[in-house]
Amino acid sequence: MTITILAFGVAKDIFNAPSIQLELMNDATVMSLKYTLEQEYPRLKQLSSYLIAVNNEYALPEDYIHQRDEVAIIPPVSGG
Amino acid sequence: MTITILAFGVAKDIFNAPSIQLELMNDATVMSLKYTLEQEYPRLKQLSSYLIAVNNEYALPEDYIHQRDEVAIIPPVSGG
Amino acid sequence: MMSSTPTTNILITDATLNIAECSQWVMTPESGGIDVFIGTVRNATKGKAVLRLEFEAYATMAIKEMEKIAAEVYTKWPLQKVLIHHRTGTLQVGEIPVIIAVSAAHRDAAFEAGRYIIDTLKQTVPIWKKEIFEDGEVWVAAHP
Amino acid sequence: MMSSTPTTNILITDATLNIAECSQWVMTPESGGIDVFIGTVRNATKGKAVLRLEFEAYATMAIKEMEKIAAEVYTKWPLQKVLIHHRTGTLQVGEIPVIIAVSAAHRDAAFEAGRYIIDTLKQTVPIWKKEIFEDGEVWVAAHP
Repeated sequence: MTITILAFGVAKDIFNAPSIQLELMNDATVMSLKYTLEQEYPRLKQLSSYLIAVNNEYALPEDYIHQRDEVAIIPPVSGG
Repeated sequence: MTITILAFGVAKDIFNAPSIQLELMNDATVMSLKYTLEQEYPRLKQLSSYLIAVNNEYALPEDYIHQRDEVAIIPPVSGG
Repeated sequence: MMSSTPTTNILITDATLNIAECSQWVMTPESGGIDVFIGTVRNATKGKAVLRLEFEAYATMAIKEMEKIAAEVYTKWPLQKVLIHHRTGTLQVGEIPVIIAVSAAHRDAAFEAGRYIIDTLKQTVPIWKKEIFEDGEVWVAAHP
Repeated sequence: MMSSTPTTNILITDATLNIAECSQWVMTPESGGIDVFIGTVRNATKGKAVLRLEFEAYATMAIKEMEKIAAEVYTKWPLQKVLIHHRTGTLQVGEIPVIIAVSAAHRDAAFEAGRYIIDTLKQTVPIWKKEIFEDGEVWVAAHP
């Protein structure tokens, strides 16, 4: 399945785009998404940390990602 | 010596005036001032507490009061 | 009656206090966090309806005691500016008796100093509040 | 983008934040104390001059996370109203990225909730800040 990943902050700089499309196996987990992302964008591994949000909620590594989910990469937040 | 005592809050109600004049021995202490006041205005003894200020500073019981000092009775404060 | 230095602004006034002006006054280019505490007249005390409040100050001494509090918070926390404004006279429900504003490079200092100022002000500054009820009035804290 | 109930007011906007409006919004006749925290753009970070900041938000999710914080403080403290406004876009030194305002019958709850909200916002709400220096720029907290 093709998933769109929204990117913010430093992740947008790393992707050089506000979003990217990624080809994933059906029902991939967040963990496998991160693995795939880091293969394509090794600079992600240099971040302090980053999380994945699925449908506007922080996702756990074992959570599944489905075709229509809104998926985003959340680098360390620094609002306020 | 004759001393003017400024009164605020509930003390003004007890004196029924914003200030009173009191006859004190020369170099009376704050303690003796309080004693004299309480003789004339026994309702002062019903307050939670009250302090005497001399020249805009809280005074200790043993502090002396002099002729030209600005003396005030400070019932429990409740600003803010 | 007021007391003002470049970094401390203390005022006792019969006029309406202004939140925006107070907040603006403490802002500096070095500030990262500003804490503003606003006291407001509540419509009830211990379940009893309050019609209005009356505040009276021993102004000369109150200014001195506020200056002491400001001096003290500067020794306790790294602050940029400190403002303490207190109103006197008759205040209706919803009106503002006190505004305290503190700026600091970091927010912890601003929060802690703001809270310390209002807590200390309520203990040491010679200002008195009378609560007016439908059936009477009382000087707050006067009697046990 | 906003989220509003009679007692909670959450906003993410490119427009200037207004201290007086935010403070007014949380006032109620039952309030005795209002705490307002104002974040301001500081002219330096770790001794290095900052020219300006840029804030970016994942707005839909940020609003949801702010709603969670507001819901949480209502369970922790007896509060009347809670407001969280955050700005996005380019901000100059002295401008205001965030205003948090909390009203409560008693001041302790207002201070504690205000501080909890800004502390939690900085940990969980997906908003990012870029510091622009004379010689470069950096996303805050991105790298170890």
